Amino acid sequence: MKLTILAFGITRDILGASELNLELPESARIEDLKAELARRFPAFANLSALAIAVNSQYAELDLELKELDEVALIPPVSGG
Amino acid sequence: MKLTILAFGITRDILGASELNLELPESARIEDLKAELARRFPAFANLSALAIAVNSQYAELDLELKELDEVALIPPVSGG
Amino acid sequence: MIDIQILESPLNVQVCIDFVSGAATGGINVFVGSVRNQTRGKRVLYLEFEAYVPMAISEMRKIAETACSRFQIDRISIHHRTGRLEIGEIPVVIAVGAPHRQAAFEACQYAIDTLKQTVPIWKKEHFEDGEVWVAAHP
Amino acid sequence: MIDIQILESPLNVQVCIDFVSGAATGGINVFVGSVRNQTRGKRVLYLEFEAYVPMAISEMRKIAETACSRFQIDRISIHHRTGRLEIGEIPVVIAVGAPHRQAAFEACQYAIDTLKQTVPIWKKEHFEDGEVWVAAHP
Repeated sequence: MKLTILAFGITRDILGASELNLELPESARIEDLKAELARRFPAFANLSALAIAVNSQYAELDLELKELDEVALIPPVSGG
Repeated sequence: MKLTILAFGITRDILGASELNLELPESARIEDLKAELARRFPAFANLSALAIAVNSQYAELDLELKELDEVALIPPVSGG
Repeated sequence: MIDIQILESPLNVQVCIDFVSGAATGGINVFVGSVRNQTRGKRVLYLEFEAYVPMAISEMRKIAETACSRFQIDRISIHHRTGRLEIGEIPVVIAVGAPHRQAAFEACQYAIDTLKQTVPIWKKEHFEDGEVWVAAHP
Repeated sequence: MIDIQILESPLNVQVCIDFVSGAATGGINVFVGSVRNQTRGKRVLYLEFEAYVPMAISEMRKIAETACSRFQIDRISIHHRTGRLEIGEIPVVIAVGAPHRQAAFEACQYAIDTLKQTVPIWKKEHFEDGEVWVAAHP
């Protein structure tokens, strides 16, 4: 399936763009997405943490992705 | 010695005035002042507490009064 | 930096916040009192606050100085109003500025808790059927 | 009553206080963030805040709802700013109104502590010799 991934903060710098189009196998999970990102962008290994949000909610590693999901990379937050 | 006592809040209501002129023996202490007030104004016995301030500071019971002191009755405070 | 005021006119929260804001300030905590429409289930019409002004200022200053020495804070502003206050009006504002927020929270809480215990200011509640000096009787 | 906003223009503390003020409000606690001129001893020129807006609003709303259910509070307003902020400007305002002050203090502290942990907003510090996304690296 085709996914469009939104990137914020340092993940946007690492991707060099605020969106990334990614092809993943059907019923890929969050952990598969993270593995694919780590493979393509070794700089992700340097982050203190990386969460993934699906449809504006923090997602667990075993959540299955669907093609229409809004997926976002959430590096460590620092608001306030 | 002659003392002028300032009264606030409910003590002003009890005295019926915001100042009271009082004659006390030389070297009278705070406890003597409180005893004299209790004698003259039985309603003071109904208060939950009564502090005395001398020159804008809370005074201990054994503090000796002097004629030029500014003495004030401080019923339970309720600011804020 | 310490700012202590007792005022007969409405308090301005922004004035207190401005006083405690500086280039090294990372967090500001503010307490704003508000006159409630009821107390212990009874409808309040309005309040009257009376202060022994010179002593109240002296006690408020002590609170501010203790807050500055006990917590890692830079700036504190304490304003208290006197006279007649309607429902929703502001009897007290305490603003604390600090490099880090935790100290600002703790100092502000210390300041309002202590103010209510030590500062010679008295509140009279006016009800439909009478009035009472708060805390005067057991 | 909950008021959540993410704004690109300067925050107005009084707007937040007004929102949480009501006839039954006895105490209001307010946290105001402030951009410091230095961090870890290094001079800061300015900050930039970026938000994933729909999720940030959703997470801020969760904080507000949890605060209302966990503490005895009536009203909470959380405003966060985005974009470039100069030293002394305000990235965040949280105001909490409650019948009694202790709940307002506790809810406000809970809200800012949690906001800093969960809300998808990112801060970039700009120094004379570079820039850094705060907390991105260990």
